[in-house]
Amino acid sequence: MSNATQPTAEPDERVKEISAFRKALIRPELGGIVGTVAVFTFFLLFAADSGMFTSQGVMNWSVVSAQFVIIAVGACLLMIAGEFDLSVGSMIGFAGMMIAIFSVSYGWPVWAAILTTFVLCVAIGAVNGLIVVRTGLPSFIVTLAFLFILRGFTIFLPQTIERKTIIGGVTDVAEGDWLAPVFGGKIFKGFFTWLGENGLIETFERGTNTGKPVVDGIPMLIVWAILLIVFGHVLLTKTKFGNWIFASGGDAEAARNSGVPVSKVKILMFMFTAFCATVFAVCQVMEFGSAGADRGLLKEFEAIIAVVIGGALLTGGYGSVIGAALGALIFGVVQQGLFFAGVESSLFRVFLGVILLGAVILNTYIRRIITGER
Amino acid sequence: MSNATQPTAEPDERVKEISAFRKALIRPELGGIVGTVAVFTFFLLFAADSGMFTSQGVMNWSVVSAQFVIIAVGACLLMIAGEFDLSVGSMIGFAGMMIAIFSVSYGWPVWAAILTTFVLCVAIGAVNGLIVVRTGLPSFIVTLAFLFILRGFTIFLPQTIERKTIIGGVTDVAEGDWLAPVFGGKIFKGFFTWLGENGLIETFERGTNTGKPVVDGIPMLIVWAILLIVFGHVLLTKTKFGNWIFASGGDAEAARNSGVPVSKVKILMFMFTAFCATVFAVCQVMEFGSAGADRGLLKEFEAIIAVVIGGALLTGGYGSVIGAALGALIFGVVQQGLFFAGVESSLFRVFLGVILLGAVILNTYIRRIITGER
Amino acid sequence: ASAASAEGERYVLVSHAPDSDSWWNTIKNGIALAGEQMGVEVEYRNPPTGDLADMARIIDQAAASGPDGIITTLADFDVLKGPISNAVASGIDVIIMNTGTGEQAREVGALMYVGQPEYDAGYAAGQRAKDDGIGSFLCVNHAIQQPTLVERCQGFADGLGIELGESMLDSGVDPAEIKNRVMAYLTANPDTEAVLTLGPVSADPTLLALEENGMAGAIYFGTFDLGEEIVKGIKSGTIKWGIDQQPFLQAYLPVVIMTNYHRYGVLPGNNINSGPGFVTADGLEKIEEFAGEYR
Amino acid sequence: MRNIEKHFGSVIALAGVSFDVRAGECHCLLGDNGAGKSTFIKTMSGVHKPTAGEIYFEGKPMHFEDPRDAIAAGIATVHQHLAMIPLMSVSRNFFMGNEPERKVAGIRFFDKKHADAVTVDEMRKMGINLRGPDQAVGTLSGGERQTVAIARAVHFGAKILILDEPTSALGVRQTSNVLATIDRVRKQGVGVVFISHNVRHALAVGDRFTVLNRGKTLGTAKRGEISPEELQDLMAGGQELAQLEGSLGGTV
Amino acid sequence: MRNIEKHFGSVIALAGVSFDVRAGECHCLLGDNGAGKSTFIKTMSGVHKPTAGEIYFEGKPMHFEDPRDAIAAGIATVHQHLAMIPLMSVSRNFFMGNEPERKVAGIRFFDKKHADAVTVDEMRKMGINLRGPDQAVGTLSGGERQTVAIARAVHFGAKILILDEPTSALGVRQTSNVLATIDRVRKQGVGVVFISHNVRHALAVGDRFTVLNRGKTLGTAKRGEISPEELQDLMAGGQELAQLEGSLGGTV
Ligand SMILES: Nc1ncnc2c1ncn2[C@@H]1O[C@H](COP(=O)(O)OP(=O)(O)OP(=O)(O)O)[C@@H](O)[C@H]1O
Ligand SMILES: Nc1ncnc2c1ncn2[C@@H]1O[C@H](COP(=O)(O)OP(=O)(O)OP(=O)(O)O)[C@@H](O)[C@H]1O
Ligand SMILES: [Mg+2]
Ligand SMILES: [Mg+2]
Repeated sequence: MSNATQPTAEPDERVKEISAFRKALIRPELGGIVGTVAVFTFFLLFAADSGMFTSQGVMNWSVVSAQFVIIAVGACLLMIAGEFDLSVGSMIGFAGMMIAIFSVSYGWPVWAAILTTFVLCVAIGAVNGLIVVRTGLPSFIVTLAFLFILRGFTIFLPQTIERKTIIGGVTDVAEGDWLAPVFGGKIFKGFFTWLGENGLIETFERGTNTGKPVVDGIPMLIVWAILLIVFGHVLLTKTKFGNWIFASGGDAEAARNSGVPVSKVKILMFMFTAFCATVFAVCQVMEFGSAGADRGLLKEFEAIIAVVIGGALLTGGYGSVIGAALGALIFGVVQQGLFFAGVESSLFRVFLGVILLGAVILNTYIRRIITGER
Repeated sequence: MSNATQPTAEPDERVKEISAFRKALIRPELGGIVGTVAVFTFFLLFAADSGMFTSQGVMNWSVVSAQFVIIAVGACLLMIAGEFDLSVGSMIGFAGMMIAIFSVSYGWPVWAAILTTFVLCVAIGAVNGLIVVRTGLPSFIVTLAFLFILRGFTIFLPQTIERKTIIGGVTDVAEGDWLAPVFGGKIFKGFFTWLGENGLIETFERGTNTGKPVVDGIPMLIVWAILLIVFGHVLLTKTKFGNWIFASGGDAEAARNSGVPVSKVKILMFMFTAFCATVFAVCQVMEFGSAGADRGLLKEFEAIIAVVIGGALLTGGYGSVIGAALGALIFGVVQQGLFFAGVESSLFRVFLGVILLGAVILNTYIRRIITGER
Repeated sequence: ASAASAEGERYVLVSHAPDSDSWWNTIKNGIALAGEQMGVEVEYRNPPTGDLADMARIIDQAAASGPDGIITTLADFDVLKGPISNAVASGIDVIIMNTGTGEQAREVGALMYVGQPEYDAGYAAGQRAKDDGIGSFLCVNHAIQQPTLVERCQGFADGLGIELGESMLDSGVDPAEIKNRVMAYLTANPDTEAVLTLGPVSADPTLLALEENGMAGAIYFGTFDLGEEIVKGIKSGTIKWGIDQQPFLQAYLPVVIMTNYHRYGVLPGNNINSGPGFVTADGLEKIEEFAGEYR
Repeated sequence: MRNIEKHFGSVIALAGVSFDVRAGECHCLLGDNGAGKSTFIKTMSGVHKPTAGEIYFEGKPMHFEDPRDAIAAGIATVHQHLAMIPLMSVSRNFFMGNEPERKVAGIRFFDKKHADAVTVDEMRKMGINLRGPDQAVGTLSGGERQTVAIARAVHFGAKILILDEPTSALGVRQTSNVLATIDRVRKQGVGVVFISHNVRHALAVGDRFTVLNRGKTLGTAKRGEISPEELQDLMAGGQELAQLEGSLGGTV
Repeated sequence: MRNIEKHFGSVIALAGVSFDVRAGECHCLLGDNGAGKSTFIKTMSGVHKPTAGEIYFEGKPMHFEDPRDAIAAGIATVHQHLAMIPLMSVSRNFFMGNEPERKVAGIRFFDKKHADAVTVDEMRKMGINLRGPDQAVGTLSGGERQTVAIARAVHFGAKILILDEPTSALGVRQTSNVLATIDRVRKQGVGVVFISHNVRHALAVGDRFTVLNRGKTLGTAKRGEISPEELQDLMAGGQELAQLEGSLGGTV
């Protein structure tokens, strides 16, 4: 405003110029990018000969990271919309259990079990969202309640129906189902066999699989992770709805006054988070063939950690899906890398905590340095 | 201001009068009081003959509630000061383990082990607080990191030192120590013996304790709980520092501008929370004689739940120690009461979640009805 | 509640397991069946997070509710001896099951002990593996905070006569993480000769991991406790042996013994070791049918 | 708008207020603190639903369920507490709730290029040169933010523009700029509702003046029918002010 | 205060400002948005530490580490964004940071009775009848809150009272009340620093006027030495304003 009446504004002499390079750096992803580079450099230096970067090793941490990505994308969008969800882990356990109960105990076709579970879980997500939006309670409390409620049912239901807390045999009933491979299958199998035959990747030297390539395809889990990243990123940055997500998290009142349907946005994001959790659960059940009452424990924290490492603000209104995905990658690589590097495994938690703290402080520091904010 | 220039202000005709009774109800404790009455009525109706209200039964849920109280008081003051601490559970495990390592593995006198542990844990609390205050990061993230770090050490240290994750034998080394009974002892033993001898409470019927009363004293745990309630309540409502706690949580910036040393208040509250967690741990170790890596799991949530049921605002600046203590009492009574009532134990979590949600919605509703806030 | 021959006695079984631990399912089924057959009421209690201090409170609580008997594990002698001896002193009969030793059971005043001493079981397994020529191993521990599981690994290592050291992997309970951690460990330590898992939670994903990295059948694989997948693994030869501690018996027998004791005053003179029994590929049919339910 | 009433629990914020705006005029709404001005315009813009009373727009009765309805009907509001998200870029804020879209392969995308171009252009018209359309609103000064909010309202072809105390935090230069904008907008045929505590600002641009007091209208006056002193007395609710003013020189 | 400079990262908010206040006078600090007024008084009240320059108080150089030091020295500040906690009671807010204490058995307790009595009393002096001292500040109107803040500053025997735009959100009646308070306080021998955008408010109570522009002082004038028009021109930074004012009638 200080130059309001001058048609050509002169640069404000009180502000030192900010270079284009610095400006390019003002992105929520920055911390994630720096972290990813650091982590890979570290492990390339210290664990290069542990098999971490063989095709099998790469697949190993890719799968773990992909898992984190799937829940992190949901948690990221929800966090940007200003809420968060502590019931993700319980939702994973619950969704898996429902699929197993529907398909194994009740003998439904697997596709019907999967679709019903999706509907059910997304509806629970909507209930979460509705309660938060209607009562104005912090989502911490509401979703904490659902953390307990869903976990309780996950233990109680199979106990009453099947008298066990692990329900197996999903692999058998999923045989020949058209929907199951979408979650549990692998793609590009032919390509990898070809690679193996031509000696481009290692093949097994002993055991039952001798001669087959060590990596025989890309698991659908990774495909889902990539799809969700693309979807989330496009939704957030390239669409009207994405603008609304930012607005709802940045200042719900202001957004509402400007005509953004804040409640709808928040509820939809709760539903999307539930959807991601269910994708996670279905992939897991299809891969392992069983559902257990202990699945998904602490996953809510892991999702939040990945998102925060990826540069999002816990308070909402700021963040990026790419950042969250990088956060999940860092998380996965560090976790598996520590095992490759042979670090005492009970120290894993200590490292996790230190890295979380380090990444968040780094993120904040970078953001402040660059934006000049205090 | 609308009556600014009139020496005697007439009542504002736009505000309906609020009765003195209603005004008396505008207290953060209200939800807790209503809840306590409801819970006791419920169990008196449905579990009266299950032994829940025998002297032994009363002692049982009192002790459990006292445990919750000890951590809830710390969490309550911290929450009112505008922060919260997810590392309480891990701190409990860590503190217990340190005492056991110092006293059993290293053979220090027990009093020295206890005091060193207190110093160590309160220092860790201070570090938590310092990081939060200095970096301005949300305490959720910082204390989440410490949740992992402390738990990691609690598993790693005994593993390296003693090659097990549980260290026992503290009772033996604590024999004759002057400080140990302050945490692990019982008081009013004589009184209870007298009660037993006069048939006022049941006595044991066989075994080595025949003739002794089933409840032979008030455990120090309960004494500590009461002391902490009194201390916390007086500190919060009757002192200058209490005013600062409210101010720091209500609006840190405004408080700072008015001369309240906000950073100091917050750090001290983190230290107090750590202190409470350590009291919890020491009582536990002294009572049971061993420390395990699994101690205190999820206790941080239980503390937060008790505080929130007790009417405090998760966002800070509002709440009461009495409320938090009532929240802890409700929590303890419900948890043990469900066992007494013979409810399927896997449903316990479902109840917990539903009660949490119900209590919080009730609290908010009461607060709004009464204050007329929208 | 002395030995009167009235029907409808009430017993409470208290375990130390967090309520997501699937192995305890067999126990629940065992007490349910015994309760049905004997015409007694049996309740199952456990600390939701597996916190042993909470378990002590539950034993106190169970005692206060005045049952005829309590059946409990002795996961940590220090923590549990107080509450158990108090229960005994207030006239409640106690039988120790699953974890603990006969000696500890006697010390707290329990009637008897039914179960499998964990360290001994691990030790026996270790000796067996040593006889099969094993010199190094990986122990996949899915609940490292639980002392009993660490004892199994420790026993196995001592049985082999080697240091436990870094052979014990803190795997967590998530199947994907277990699978990938096992694969990571085996990639980084390719000369590992044996894998030991401590129950279905860690065994199932480990099976998948071995299938995927081609070591299935090639590596020496033993496990504690049975489950559907484990039985299949034993059948297919991927798993050499499973140590069956027969949880069904640990749950069923105490109820039956206690009931008969209360009704007719009869009591076996000795502790009962329900395990370790090694289950191998021979004679798997019944096991196959009931794995995870009664086995 | 007729007989609007609004109660919050035990607080009666509006006790029957009638009010109208015509195209091309600036109608000033004046009143004490807590008189209900903000509440009234929040009712007009769909944020609150009136407890009683009706809203007519272009002759038709309207029911605004939420602010989107009011915006769609052509009522744009710049709220007292700004409707801007500090962490979002200027152009995203500018188009918040009215995002331009572009179809690519049947999917509708946010048309960022268009949004950026329009934003820079509109802001330049208002005399503000942005560092770039991606600059976060949080880095703008209060006056600049106010201008973005007004520019936004004007751009979306509002038929009625409501400004709730737009000048209270602004310096003289910024204020005169806002007043000039109001003038320009009014000349384009938009009806403006201008809320202020400052009699002089109101007199500078207002065509009609309505004074609210304790949730009721004290009446409406046309420009020229009323002197600044009378208006000021009305706003303050009467004589009480006089003696104070005497000692201070009547310059409030 | 001499040559105060303050930089925030790449932003130079104050580029050397000198300023002084005397007991019993009201010194007005005027200036555009973003001129650095708030920053300047935050430096005076110990919220920020100056990047360069010195503060003298009663002839002695002072170093304020935090607001407590400034308050202890007798500098009371009512900040632009109020220093009140909405959820706390009026009396607790009133005494925030200056809690009265009473010794019982050697332990110092917060003297609630005293605090309540003083609060009710002081507020009555200011013309506000509280429902009770326990009423939450959040339920007061903006004007009432402002009054609490001023009453608090005056009560604690401030030697210098700094008011940062106390009138910007207030109605005419509330404004005149605040101005009257300033007048009263000044007559008690307290030095007042009054910040405003409103030339008329400033002229009503000010003894001297300092105009800040882009972090620098444009000079100080005594009451009577300068006309409202000159002052306004100074604040706006020169001629640019004139043409606009013409069309609007010069009444900003
Ligand atoms: N959400 C709400 N809940 C309860 N009371 C409210 C709410 N919003 C406004 N009020 C009350 O309604 C009355 C009118 O408030 P409003 O904000 O409309 O006044 P205003 O005329 O805009 O005042 P100002 O000039 O200070 O902006 C006030 O007494 C206020 O306390
Ligand atoms: N904490 C901060 N970090 C970075 N820049 C700041 C900070 N505080 C103020 N500034 C900048 O310093 C300059 C002066 O701000 P200040 O708030 O002192 O202005 P002011 O004169 O009080 O304006 P107003 O009249 O709008 O209140 C502005 O450009 C502002 O953006
Ligand atoms: Mg208003
Ligand atoms: Mg300012």
